Amino acid sequence: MNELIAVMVILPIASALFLNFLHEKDRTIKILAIVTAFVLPVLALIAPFGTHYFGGYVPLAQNMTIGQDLPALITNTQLFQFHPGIVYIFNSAQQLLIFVLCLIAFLAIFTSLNETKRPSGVYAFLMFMGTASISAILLSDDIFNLFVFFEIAALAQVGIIVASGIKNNYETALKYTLLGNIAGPLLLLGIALLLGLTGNVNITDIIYSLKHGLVNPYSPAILMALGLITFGWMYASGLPPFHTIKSAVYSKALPHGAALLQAFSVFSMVAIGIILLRMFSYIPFTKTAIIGISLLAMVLGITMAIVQTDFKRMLGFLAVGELGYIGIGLGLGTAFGITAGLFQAVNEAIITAFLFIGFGTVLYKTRTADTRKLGGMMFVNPRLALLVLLAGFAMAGVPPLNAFQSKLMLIQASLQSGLPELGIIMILLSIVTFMTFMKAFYTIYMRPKPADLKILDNKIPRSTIISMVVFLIICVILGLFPQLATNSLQTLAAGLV
Amino acid sequence: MVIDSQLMSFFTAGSLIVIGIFAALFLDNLIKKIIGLAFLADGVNLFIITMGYKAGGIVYIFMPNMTISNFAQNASYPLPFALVLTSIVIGASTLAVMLGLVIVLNKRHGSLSASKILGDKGE
Amino acid sequence: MSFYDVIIKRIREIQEKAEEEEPVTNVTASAMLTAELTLIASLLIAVVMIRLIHPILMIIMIIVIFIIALMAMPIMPKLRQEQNDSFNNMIFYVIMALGIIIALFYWGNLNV
Amino acid sequence: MIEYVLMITTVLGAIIALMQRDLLKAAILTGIPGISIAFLFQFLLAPDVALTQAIVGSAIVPVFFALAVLRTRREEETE
Repeated sequence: MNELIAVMVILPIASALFLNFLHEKDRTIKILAIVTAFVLPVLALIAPFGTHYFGGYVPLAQNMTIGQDLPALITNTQLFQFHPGIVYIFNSAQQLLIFVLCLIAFLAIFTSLNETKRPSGVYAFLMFMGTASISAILLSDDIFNLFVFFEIAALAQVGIIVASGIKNNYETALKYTLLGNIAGPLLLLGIALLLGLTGNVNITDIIYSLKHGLVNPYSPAILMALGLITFGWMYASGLPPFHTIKSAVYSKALPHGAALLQAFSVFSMVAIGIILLRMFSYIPFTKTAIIGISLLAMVLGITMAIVQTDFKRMLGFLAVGELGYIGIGLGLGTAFGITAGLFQAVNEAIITAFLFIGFGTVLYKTRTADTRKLGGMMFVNPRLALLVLLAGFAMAGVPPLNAFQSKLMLIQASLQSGLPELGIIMILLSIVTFMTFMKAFYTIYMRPKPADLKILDNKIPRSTIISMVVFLIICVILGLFPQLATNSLQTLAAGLV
Repeated sequence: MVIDSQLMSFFTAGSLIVIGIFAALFLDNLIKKIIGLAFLADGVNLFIITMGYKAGGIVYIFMPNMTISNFAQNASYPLPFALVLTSIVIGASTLAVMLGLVIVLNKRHGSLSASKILGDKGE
Repeated sequence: MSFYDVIIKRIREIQEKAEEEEPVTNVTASAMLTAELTLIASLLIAVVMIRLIHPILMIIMIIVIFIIALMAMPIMPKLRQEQNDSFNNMIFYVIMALGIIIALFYWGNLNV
Repeated sequence: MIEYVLMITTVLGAIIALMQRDLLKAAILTGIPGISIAFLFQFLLAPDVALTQAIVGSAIVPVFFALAVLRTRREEETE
């Protein structure tokens, strides 16, 4: 019994509802939102590891008061071991992932409260709701609970796009919801097939049934379920063919919103990817499919990023492209490879949030995202330019920063698994990523300022700069001491092989 | 193969899913697309309910005059039904969101055609 | 006519067909060129992984894909046009992907 | 026997609703598959789900669609 695990999901939902309740009381909302957002990552750090059974429904085998008088019909079968209620599992890997997610949420909320003029309204509500649902997806050991929070997360993301007020955001929001309403029911159909075959929605129990021959592990319905869950996974994380809509979604949100949205995609990709590996790693085709989809995501995302003229769209495509690295780590299927993929996920979430907020300052100063109309921003604020440049270095994998460590691990893992081609493609695409970033950086910051570019006189809020510095510090710390992250990820990765 | 009502119910669910995907893919009107998606969700719900059905069984409500073993052998499987209740509510709420977006977009563009509103100009 | 000129010409042709008002600048052309080369290079390297199935199949596939890539050059402008923001395009590819995934998982596993 | 009739009404109702040119009619006709599915749930031994589906599928969803149609436009556009 561990109540703090449930609090990690309940607290953001409760604070989201409460903030909505306090409409128009700007000062109170500001303080309350920052305090709750600050508590969330701390909570992830202090909560003890363990399992939380919702409503106290432990398996019958552990429940001595009910368990002892039951007939042999139940005690001699697996019913005695199965989990009757929703179960949340919290271990070192979940701790790190939720800590990073909540930290990004905290910095995004912190930035947004100072950049938007009116803190009251639905924006903070949606951010908290999204954070809660992604935390639940990471924690949940119950596949239907995962589906429910998958839908809530999709609605929260739509809300964040609608609340941004950028031109054409409603169109993108409608496209995203329509596609989500195809992917969501089909994911549910996949879950239903698993439920129909094994009679269970608890992932541990489904794995037990598959591994111990209670059901035929190669039955067509299982393969169909695997395909459908993979499809839902592609929607949640924005892998092809959803890469166009996902990058449009990032570009139609405000910079802090986009930072949080890409963290949502990264972590739901990790969570559902881990579940796919846990359940179906005995089917060899699963890993091949994950590697194939990831390769497609990398190549399409990064090549599309180069040819964009809108820098937010470019960042969106880069974020999709970087997802491919995580997928390759997961798809290699070795403990080292999965650790590398999860580490890359942590790094990517941080770096892309850093980049979105960093380039967001350009938007804040000039109100345009078109690289053809921008230039000369270096002289407006050289220190900010330096921070953005460092973020770009981090993304490309320049040594003292964190992505270097994870990309190096990924390349080593691909060599160890006997697939050096993947390593070569990863190096190639890293170089192209860096080139893409430098192209944008050059046109925005270093090129002489176009005559018709108006730079607004509003000062960049201090909270934005603080957030960027915090991101930079994390990048450096993880770059110098990668063991901090990999040690906590290793147990999970070793359990998946 | 014996054609029983459970199998036919699976086919009904399958055809609703196919009709839904067809509507979302080929009909141009946004309201019709959303109607199609509602049918898709209905089809999946029907599929799940059909899975819990037991031919010749009884409703999964424990009445005072039943014995436990009789109930355990004859009752339909209640877990899918609990899931569908949640899924129906989720479907209705996402439907409301989509229709709200459609109303706003119609006010802006004066049209309901997907190729006109959701065309290629989002950059 | 050098390779660079060919690329510029094709980009201009495709843009005229799409009625885009963007001028073809040096930056756009070099970006297209990089994307093109990246795409073909990573495609060819990825195809090398077929060696795990059969080495001769790999050689044949590499040759075939190389020839197709040379014939279809430049691929990137067309690919960019395919991946636009039109909803009809998106949903078409989504349903296609669904079909491919289900077919691959279903038959790929039963028969291998 | 009656369940087969319900299955046929479900599928036919769905097709007919999508074939209407008048969007208000289409919106109201979505209630037919909704209510048929609710009765079908009753036959499939799920009375509580049937109750929910009867309210959501035959009343709330068609009303949502009808409200959306009334706030937008009634006729489907022809090119």
